[in-house]
Amino acid sequence: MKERLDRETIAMRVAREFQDGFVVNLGIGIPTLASNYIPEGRTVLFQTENGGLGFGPIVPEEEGDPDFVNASADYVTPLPGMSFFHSADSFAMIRGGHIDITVLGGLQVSQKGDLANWMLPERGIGSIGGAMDLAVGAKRVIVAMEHTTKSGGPKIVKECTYPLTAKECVKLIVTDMAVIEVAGGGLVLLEHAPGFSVEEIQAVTESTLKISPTLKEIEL
Amino acid sequence: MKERLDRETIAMRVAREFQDGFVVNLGIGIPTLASNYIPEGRTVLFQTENGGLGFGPIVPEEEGDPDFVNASADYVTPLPGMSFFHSADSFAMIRGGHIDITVLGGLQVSQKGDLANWMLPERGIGSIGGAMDLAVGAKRVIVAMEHTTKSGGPKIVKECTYPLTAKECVKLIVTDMAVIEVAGGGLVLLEHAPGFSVEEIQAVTESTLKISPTLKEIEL
Amino acid sequence: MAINKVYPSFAAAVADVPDGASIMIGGFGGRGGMASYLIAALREQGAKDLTIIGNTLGLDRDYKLITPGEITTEPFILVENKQIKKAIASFPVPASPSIPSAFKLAYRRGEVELEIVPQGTLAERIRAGAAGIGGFYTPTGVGTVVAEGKEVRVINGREYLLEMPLRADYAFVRAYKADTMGNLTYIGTSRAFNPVVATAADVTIVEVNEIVEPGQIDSELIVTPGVYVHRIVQRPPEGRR
Amino acid sequence: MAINKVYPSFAAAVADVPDGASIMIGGFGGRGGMASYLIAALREQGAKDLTIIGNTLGLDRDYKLITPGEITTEPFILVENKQIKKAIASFPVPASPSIPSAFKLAYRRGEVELEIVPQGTLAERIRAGAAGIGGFYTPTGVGTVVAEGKEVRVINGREYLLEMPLRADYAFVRAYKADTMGNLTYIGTSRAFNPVVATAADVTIVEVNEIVEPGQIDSELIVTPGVYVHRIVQRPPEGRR
Repeated sequence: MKERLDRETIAMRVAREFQDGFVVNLGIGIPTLASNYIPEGRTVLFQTENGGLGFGPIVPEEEGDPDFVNASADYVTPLPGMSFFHSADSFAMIRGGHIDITVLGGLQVSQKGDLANWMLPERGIGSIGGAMDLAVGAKRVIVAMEHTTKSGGPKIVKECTYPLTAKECVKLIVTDMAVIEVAGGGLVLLEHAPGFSVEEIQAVTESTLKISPTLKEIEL
Repeated sequence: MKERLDRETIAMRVAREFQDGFVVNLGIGIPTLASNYIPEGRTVLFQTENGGLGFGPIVPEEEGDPDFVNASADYVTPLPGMSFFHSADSFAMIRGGHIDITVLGGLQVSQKGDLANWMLPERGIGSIGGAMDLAVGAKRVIVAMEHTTKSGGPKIVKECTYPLTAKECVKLIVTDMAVIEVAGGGLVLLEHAPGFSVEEIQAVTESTLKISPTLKEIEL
Repeated sequence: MAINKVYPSFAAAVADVPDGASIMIGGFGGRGGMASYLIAALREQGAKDLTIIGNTLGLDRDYKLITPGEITTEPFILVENKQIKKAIASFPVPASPSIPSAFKLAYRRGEVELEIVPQGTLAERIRAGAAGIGGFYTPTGVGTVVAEGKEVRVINGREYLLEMPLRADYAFVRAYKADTMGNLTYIGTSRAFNPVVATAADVTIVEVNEIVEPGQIDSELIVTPGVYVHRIVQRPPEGRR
Repeated sequence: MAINKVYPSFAAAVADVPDGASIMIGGFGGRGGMASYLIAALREQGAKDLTIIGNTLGLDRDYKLITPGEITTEPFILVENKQIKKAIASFPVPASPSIPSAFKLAYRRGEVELEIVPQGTLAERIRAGAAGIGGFYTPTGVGTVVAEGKEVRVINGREYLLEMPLRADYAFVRAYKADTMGNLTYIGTSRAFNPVVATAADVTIVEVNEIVEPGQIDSELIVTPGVYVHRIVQRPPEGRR
């Protein structure tokens, strides 16, 4: 069987990176879904840049309380030990290096780990939100995205052509086809989706992929 | 009768400057005493740089609670509507211009309103505390002090010779002999203590005093 | 005199906003925490050529009708009413291109200016404005469009941008409870920019669910000390979130 | 695994402090809010060549004997024990020259270095260290000894000094209540520098009156989120203030 991973499955793979006790901030889109797949036995504290730490799973739309939301405007579950703070304190936490992992969406990632995720130039206007601060402040930046654009073009590129979010910030890319590490100024293919060959992945990746000696199928 | 004002009387005169609704921060020494003499009918909010706003009169030593103190380590009375904040927020309030009046002690004040109040050079070490931030941040700086040093020398001088707290910050000087305004780059004698002549005050003041056309005896 | 900052109506609280004023808005956008009634009152009041400083000009509820009792009223209603000259914002328009946005349309028509600012830099610039800080160096935005025209400084081997403080003539704040002296509490994630903008304006106007007497709020719960607050208006018991 | 940051003793909590470490101390000095037991434990532990960052090295209780159960134990006990190499402080010595001060004596003997910092600048430098800010401009200290060697910059016609962030290896924090995840509340004016230094150290150690389970502190009362706290020790029911 050969099928691109769906958004939930990408989120599941991302969530495997969350270590016990980690503080994690999730961007809009696929990243947010990762809060539903914390590996068993691990405690993960989710931080949201609108000013919350330690909330639980996303609440269905009809049951939500508008005073308990994440930065994607999803309703979230209050948990014991949850705390709140204002935006200046929230970004002090983010810029100050207290976030272990941030998972962001991506429009383009370069082979050096440059990230572009806030503006398609043809739209003429975009929203930065907390992405630039998270990309610069978090200890580890993971990008979760589809491997290619809607028209099939590469999103993992030699140089980003869209407006940057931050330079040399991305450490891991999780897509619907592959898991790729940014290391030593280049990209290393660590895992492939079931049924996809190295050649098939390389064909839709503008940058040249090094192949990990331990290359394997994505495990969830 | 001709007698220098005592510390309590200086503090009383200072307190007359507090307008209704003012936020006031009081330094160590005579200034702190002013919290006991708020003019009738006025509400004054006392701010203390260790992180409190809206506290009441000083509490006798034996009745105090160490969690309710001002920056001089006097016990204070908690009042309804009192709030607390940490040092960074406290000085954001101070530097940001939210203090209407600060009353500070003084070692020397120059005719331009320069203030030296934190270090006698011969001691080789001193404590700045919040004085530099208050002198720079408060809307109006009042100095309350004895008019002369213990040996009778002038404290109101042409140029400060002691290490400065801040330049050109003092607007009003209240001493045990006089009330003096700093205006137009010089000093204006507004009020004199009972029995003291202009000449007597000038004799212990290094800077030349202009005399206010409305010069009067200090009223309390 | 006892301090009492309570205003009788939203209209009275925003009546003196002049044309050309700068207004900070503390709501994050999308859900709770937006000073909805103050924004609606400002639309009625009609002041023009405003500069809005805040996270957003309107997020994914942008397209809904303004139905009191149902939805958040975000600053896009001022955009629609052609009251905005300029926005200083972090998330000016919805993330999804498929969601209509009054600001996006006005921007494309050239009717509004936009200074886009990373969210953390926006919060820090407002805090700096409140705190008497003349400017600060942040690593956020280095090597991006945000760096254009700004001083870059290397400190301990890392590049930083010099960012300048922001203040405003007015701040519109949504809080949960106020006492008559202006001490404020908030609920949950609805704090967002609210306590930050509350400290950085010449006139801070707050809408709250409940107004109580001083002493009826535990002092340890107060997030915004009353010294920062100038006008308080009580929200109707139900209404816009 | 559930997060639990509780340590069994003050000795265990400070056991790994190495010679040469930098330690921030959150207490204002003179009265409550000082992490007295942690300071006393560090004296027992004996680490040398320490840099202490905090408001004071000891105020007017400096001259009293260290009698558990009676008084605040301030950092001067580390000075007396010759553990301090340098202090970065705002109010290092008592205001009155008639009050003895261990730090003043050590300073005059040339045994300790002192970097004196205005209190607001100290708080802001620590906040900057916690917040990833590379430096900031403050009007405080312009034209004084504090300005020596620092960049002066004119911004909108006013002079400012460039001040740099401060961080430390350890922070000693006095709080009122903690949950096992490290969320903290404080009482009254005992906050002072405590919530500020709590955010700016690699290892933040807290002494509290009471330790409870997560959820037993109202989330709206939490001043220091647990993410900043690494070790928590319960104080004995009575003792040093």
